Amino acid sequence: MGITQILFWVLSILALLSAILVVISKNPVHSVLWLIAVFIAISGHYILLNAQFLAIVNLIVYAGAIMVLFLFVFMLMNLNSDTEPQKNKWLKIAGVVAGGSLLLVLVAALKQADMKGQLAEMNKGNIGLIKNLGMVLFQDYVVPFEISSVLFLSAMVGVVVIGKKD
Amino acid sequence: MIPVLLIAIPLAGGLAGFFFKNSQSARGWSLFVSLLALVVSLVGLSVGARSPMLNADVEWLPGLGSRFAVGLDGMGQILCLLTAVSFPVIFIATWRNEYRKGWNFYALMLLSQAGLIGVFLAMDALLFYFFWELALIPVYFLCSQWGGEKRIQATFKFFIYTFVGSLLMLIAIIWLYSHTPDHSFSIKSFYELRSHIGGGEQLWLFWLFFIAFAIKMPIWPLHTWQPDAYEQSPTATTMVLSGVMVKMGLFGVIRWLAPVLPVGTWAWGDTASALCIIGMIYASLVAIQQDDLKRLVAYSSIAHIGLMCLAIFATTASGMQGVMIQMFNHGINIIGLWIVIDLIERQMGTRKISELGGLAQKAPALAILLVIVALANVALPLTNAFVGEFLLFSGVFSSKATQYNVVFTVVAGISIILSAIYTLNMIQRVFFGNTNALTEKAKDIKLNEKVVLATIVVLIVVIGVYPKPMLSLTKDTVDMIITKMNYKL
Amino acid sequence: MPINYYIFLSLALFCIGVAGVLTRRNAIIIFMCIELMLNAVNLLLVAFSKMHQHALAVTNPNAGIDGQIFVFFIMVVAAAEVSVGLAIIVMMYRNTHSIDVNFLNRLKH
Amino acid sequence: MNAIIISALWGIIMMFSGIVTSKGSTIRNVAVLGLVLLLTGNYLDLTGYHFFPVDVHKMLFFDSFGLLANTIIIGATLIYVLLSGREIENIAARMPVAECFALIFFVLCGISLVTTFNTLLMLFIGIEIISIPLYILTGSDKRNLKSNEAALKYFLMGSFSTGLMLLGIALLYGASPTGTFSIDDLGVGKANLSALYMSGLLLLLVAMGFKVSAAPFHFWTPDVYDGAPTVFTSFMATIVKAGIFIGFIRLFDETFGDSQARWQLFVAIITAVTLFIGNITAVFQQSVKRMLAYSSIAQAGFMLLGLLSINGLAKEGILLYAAAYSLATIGIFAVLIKMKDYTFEGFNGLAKHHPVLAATCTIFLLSLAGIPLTAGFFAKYYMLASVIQTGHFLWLVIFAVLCAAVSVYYYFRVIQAMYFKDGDAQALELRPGFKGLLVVVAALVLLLGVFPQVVLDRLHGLVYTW
Amino acid sequence: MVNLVWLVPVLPLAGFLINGLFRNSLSKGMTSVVGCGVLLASFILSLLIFGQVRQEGFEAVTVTLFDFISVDKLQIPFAFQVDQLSVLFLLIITGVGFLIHLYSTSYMHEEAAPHFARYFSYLNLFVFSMLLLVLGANFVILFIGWEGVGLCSYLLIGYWFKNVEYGNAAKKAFIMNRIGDLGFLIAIFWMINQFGSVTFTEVFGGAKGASVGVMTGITLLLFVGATGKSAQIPLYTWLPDAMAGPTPVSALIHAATMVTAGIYMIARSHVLYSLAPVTQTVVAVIGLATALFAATIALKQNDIKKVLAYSTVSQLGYMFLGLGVGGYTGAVFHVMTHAFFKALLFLGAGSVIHAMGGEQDIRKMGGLRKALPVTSLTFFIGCVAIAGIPPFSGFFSKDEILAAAYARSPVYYGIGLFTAMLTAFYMFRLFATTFSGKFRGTHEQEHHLHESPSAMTIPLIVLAILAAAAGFLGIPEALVPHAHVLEHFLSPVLGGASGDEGHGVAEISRGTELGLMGLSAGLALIVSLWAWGKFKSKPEVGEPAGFGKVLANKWYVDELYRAIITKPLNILGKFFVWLEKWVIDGAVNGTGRLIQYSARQLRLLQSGQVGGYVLLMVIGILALFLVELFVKK
Repeated sequence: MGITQILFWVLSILALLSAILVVISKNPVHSVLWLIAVFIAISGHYILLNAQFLAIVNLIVYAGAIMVLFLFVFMLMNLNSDTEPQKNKWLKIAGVVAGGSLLLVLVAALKQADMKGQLAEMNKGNIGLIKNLGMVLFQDYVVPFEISSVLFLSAMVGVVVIGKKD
Repeated sequence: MIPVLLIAIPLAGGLAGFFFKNSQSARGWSLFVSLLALVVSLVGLSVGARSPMLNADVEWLPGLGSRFAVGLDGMGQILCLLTAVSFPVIFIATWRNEYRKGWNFYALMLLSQAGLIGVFLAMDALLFYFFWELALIPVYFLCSQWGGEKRIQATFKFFIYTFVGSLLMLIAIIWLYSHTPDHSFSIKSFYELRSHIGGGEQLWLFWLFFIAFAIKMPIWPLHTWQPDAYEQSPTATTMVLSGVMVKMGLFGVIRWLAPVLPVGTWAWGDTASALCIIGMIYASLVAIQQDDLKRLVAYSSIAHIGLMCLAIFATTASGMQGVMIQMFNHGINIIGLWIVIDLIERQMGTRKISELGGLAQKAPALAILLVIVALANVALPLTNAFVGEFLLFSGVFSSKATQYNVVFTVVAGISIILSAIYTLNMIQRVFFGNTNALTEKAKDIKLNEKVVLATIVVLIVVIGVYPKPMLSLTKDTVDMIITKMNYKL
Repeated sequence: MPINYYIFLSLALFCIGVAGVLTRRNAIIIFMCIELMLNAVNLLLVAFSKMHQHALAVTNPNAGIDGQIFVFFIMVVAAAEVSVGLAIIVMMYRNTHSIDVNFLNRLKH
Repeated sequence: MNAIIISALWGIIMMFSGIVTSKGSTIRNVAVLGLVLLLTGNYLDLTGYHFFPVDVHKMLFFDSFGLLANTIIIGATLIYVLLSGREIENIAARMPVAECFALIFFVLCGISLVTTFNTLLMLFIGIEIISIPLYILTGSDKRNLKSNEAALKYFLMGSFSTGLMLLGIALLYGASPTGTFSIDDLGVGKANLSALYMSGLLLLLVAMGFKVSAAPFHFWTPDVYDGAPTVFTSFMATIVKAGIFIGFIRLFDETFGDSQARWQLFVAIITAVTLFIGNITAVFQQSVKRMLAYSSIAQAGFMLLGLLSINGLAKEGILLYAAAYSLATIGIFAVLIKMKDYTFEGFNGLAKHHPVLAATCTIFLLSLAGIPLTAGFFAKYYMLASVIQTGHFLWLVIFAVLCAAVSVYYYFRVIQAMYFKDGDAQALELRPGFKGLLVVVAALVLLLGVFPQVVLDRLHGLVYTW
Repeated sequence: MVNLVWLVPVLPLAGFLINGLFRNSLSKGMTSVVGCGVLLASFILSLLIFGQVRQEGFEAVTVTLFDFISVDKLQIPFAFQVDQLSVLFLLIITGVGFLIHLYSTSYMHEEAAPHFARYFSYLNLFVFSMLLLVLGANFVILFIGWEGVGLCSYLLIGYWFKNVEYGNAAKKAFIMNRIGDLGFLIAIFWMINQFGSVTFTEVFGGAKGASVGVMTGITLLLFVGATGKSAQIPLYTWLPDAMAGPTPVSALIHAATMVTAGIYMIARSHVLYSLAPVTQTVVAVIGLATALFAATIALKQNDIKKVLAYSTVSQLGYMFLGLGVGGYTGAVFHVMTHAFFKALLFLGAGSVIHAMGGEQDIRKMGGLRKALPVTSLTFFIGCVAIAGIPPFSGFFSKDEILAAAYARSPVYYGIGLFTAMLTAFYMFRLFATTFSGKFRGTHEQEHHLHESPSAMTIPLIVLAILAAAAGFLGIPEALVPHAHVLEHFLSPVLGGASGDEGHGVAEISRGTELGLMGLSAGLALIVSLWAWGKFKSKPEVGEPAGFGKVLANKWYVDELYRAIITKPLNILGKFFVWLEKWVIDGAVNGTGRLIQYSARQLRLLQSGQVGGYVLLMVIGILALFLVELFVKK
């Protein structure tokens, strides 16, 4: 039970707990905060997996930018505490059951694959470093990289179309 | 050459018909076109069976192994003749009917003619299916546009019913196609299939085909669309439906089912025959109960068609000959009946037998002509139908394909008696007895109607007295089919 | 670390996200749950990438890097989606001062 | 590659054209010009002239199948813009036309990615590039609550399905022996990982099924198609759906081709459900627009038959189907947009007032119903034939056929309304050019129905050389 | 000459066409000239042919006109066969036919010209078909004539088509014939199946080879046909109703010619029958039963034509008895004599009705002897003839049959004799009630009474002479050896007196035969006188009671048929109509409705709730994975 294992477990539990809290907490703002917690936990996992670049990006982009955006919108609509009226109980239960059984089924399906000896190696290997990633990204993956600009363009245009005051 | 013309003339004529802008000229045009087609088909009869002019085969869908292959064999000849004769007769007989936007009506009629002739000429399965639908679509529009008050539902039922059938047939066709060694839709490769597909497949393939054809004919219990459709359609269309279109079903069985799937045909022969028999008795008894002339004729038609179908499954030369000639006879006879009914309806404004009576006093000529046609309908000797039904029955009786041949003959024979009952009832209650307020003001028939009815009567008698030419026309086809139907080969 | 742990961890996160989508009515929260699902997938990808590296490093030093690149692209897409999604939600809110998906029932049957 | 780059660039051009001018017609002409360019460019690509010699590192693979699909799709888009492009201006006051066209071009870019992708990454990006503009277009009628609602629903469910898709991709990645996303390597999953492989496959099936609105993942379709501005409904229902379908086929052929036996059953189930739900539910619709939404589900069901039996026939067929279906549906929507009232009653007696509209519309409907002499027949024919050729799933074929018979019911309801019912169907002003074009499209449908060879020859050659 | 035989039927056909097509333009005179002329012509022609045929050693000639039906092996030529039998019938048909045509010209004179022409065209058509029937060289041609005469009888019974009753009678006749014809047809198919041919010579040639079972079947089926056409039990009920037609029609069709077609057909195919003893018995029994049954009914009829009709039925029964016991010559002989005297009686009745202005009920007649001398005299001759009082024709023919019957079994003879006495009784009841006593009709009828014009009386006289004298053509061996001209004449066809196949007459000794003759003659005479005496003074005018009522109502047979055949068929038909509407068509429409319903239900899935949609999606995914987990592999 090395330090990494302990960290793994801690982070996993943290992630799961805060994920659950995201779903159940009444106040939207709280869920945002819990989601950030989840992201941080996941970033922790990245670091354990020695994917520092992604860990940082995850913190900056997600926890930083995106979640702030969410918060921002919440503030804008100032629906802070439980303005959300309760969905009817049965649908809630049905949702939970469905989610749970999905997990069950997926796990059942994947248990069959015996992954013995398939290890995700921790804190070594350097593919996660910016240098390597950059090399690959701008050599092999240059086309998708460029293409994704189209994605951004369309998103941009979209926001213009939608947001333009008329 | 000739087959192409036979299809092209009505097709082109029909398309042209849409561009007329008044009914009269469209009517004249369509009559002209149909007469032209008649001439061509007569030429086809005259050139002799071996003539190369009777076949045409051009590239159509090489990728699919389907060619535009059409040909006139004996059966094709006789049915094309029927079609080609029927349409002018119909046009003349309904000359006085007025239709809203008549040009569309006549154009669609010609299109359906093209489709029908195509069905009878197609020597390629996919082409056959094409024309099969092409004949249906115009009729759908004809009926739902110009029909009676419940036309839309009735026609729609008819359409969906037949469409389901033809789709099932399409599956069977594709299936067979995918099993042909040379991946071709040509009838030859289909006829060679017998050696490539086992009896097991034939058993279910048979039904895919037979349901389609049975719906078209129609065979009990798939017949319920027919009376409604006949009742609701404009009479001209009803004539096409009952005179020519029902033959598509019989034709299909003879050309595309029995020779292609001999084992299936043989295995299910008794079942199919039983259905036919039930249908005959059933339809006759129901016909006796009918009060509406159109429905009465509709049911009587079901009975007659049932007999023909029965004879097909008897697999005897005489029976098959009977079917051939009877297809023609039934066509013209029933058209004659419709003409009379149409006259009555236009004059009296009703088809209810109970509301009519004593017409013979007012319209003797009509009465006489009708009586002759009706007698042909009950297959009295020296009328064409006698020759047909005689052959049909003797074919059924001497059938080796079933051990119930005697039973079938006797039970089917009962329907002859029943047909006499309802036919005579109809004659008597419509034409004999005393006139009533309605029929007092009836007038005798006009020239054009006299002409067409006389033509039909002449045909009836001539074929009835001297059927030989007709019989020899289809001899080769019959022999070919019979040999192919021998499943042991 | 056995890969199974990671698989099950991310599946768990993913399904929690799904459950959230199913149970909540607030459009934004639903959207957040979807983001949660995406992150679960990201985690899984990274884990797999490390697994592949572990298995194939001998033949190819860069083995498994594609996974991390993919994660990168997912983040890109997510960002774009968020911008558009929030825009739509805001538009919705402008028209019907509510972002409750249960009120989205003008279109049905 | 030509198509991708040109469409991307032209999208940008469209954006700026909005700044230069605000005249709708000018913008539309620019768009048309762009589409023509795109079409030629793509066609040249097909015949071997590549403008941009880019090394795509096996991220994309430009085979004739994909390029041909592009050609069909771009051609359809051209017809679509010519027929209904003008309507974009009429959606709402001060509609940002240029931006809409830009988005349409971006969607085309995405489609050309999806039709030629060679790694799951490209598929994913392509799908996203298609989806995001569609979310916007759906909601582009900002003041219209239905439009808003449709947009939000579409967005939420779309991103949910994105999540599923990503999970699937991740699992496949885990299963990939070489640790890449290239579909060339994914084919041969190591036996012991087959659980990962299958789960990933299923999730991808679900995600793609969602995009092509296959039941039971179709629920977004009716609402979104109904709520979106009709112009864009037409676009989504035809061009986009066809494009994604090509990707779908490509994915399952290239990636999962050799494990076909494993997944055929699932596809069969989904197909059956789709056919059933699509056709049956369409029967009881009051609005033609919504009926068409369901019919598009039903049609997707038929296309799934091609996915079920991936073989030469299926590939030829799916292209033909895409063409036939897109043409017919674009035509009907073009007519629909002109109608004042979208309900069936709204069509009563159309034949009297606008015979041309009614006639062409009838042809399109017949084609959708798969009546011979129309393109739709051969489309359906190929689908059925491809399945029959596999020799299994005959029950599915018969079921499909029965569903087709049901489809006749709702398609002919429109015909009946137009021809046999009395009423005064109101239509907006019709330019002669519009009518002319409509007739041309109808003629095209008939041509494909009588001599499908004109395209089939090419298909045949190309698909089998592929 | 013989080769011109085709002219014999063609001439009436021509007459039919002329009268039919130009009925609106022809005057009555022209019509009658044409109508009778063609008949006269073909009668003369038949005489000439007869002259040729009667020479010794004449061999049957087959005249083939053209090929009617020829399908692979089966060849059915349109051919005529001329031999003694057919020529005899030719003479009867054309001869009697001509007389009746002549009679009709004045009987039908009240009719308007077109209808007059219609009448004659029908009549000609009938003669044409009848000639086809007797001339046909194979069963199919015979059948054509067979149905043709049926048609004509239908048309002529329903000649006054305004009257619904008549229409029904016509329909009944046609349909009952149809039932018989079905049997005939099946017999033909069987022959085709058995012998591959329907030509008489070939069939009879092959008959020896066939098994008794087959022969019995075929002959029985043929007999079914005969019962229809010749009004035997159980299909006899149409004939009395057929009296609805004009009286000359009854005379020609329903007495002289058509109804004897059955006898002709069986005599023609006696080769087959002789091979099927079972059938022979059946024929004999049916014939006898019919004879007795009809006679009993005739006892209580009051309609002059009905009496004659039932007597016809009964006489036909006689003929069948003759056929059944192998007395073919006797049967044919009786056909001939019956043709004469029954035609005579009907025409006489017609003349009476004519005089009474359409009245047919004998209770309203009486004492017509003074007013109608010729008619009454000829009618009397007819009665005597049919009653079988020597030396009138009926005696000889009937006696030959009785003798043959006795030879087969005394029981036959006994019943036959009893029937003969009944016949004598009701005939003289009829004669007495009609012609003697005092008049019981209304006054204007009494005024109206007058002897018919010569066009009607001449045929009566001619027929009377024939009825009186025709008997001498068949003087039994017992009286004068070798005087049986007819038998001698027919022997090439039917086999000689000491005939080959199961012919019974020769077996009984001359003494018994003479005894039987005396007995029957005596009884007939006594009964006749008794009946005359009984009814000339006090005819029964009241409604019959008790058993008489049953007889007057024809044993309620019509009612019985209605109850066991017509009603059930109707009920079945109604049931089928119901079935059609609610079950078969109901299933079709039901499918449609089911789809509609499921559509309405499925729409509800589209709840509009995103949550619901996603939930359903997830459930879908679950389902797929469950399939993956549990179903596959």
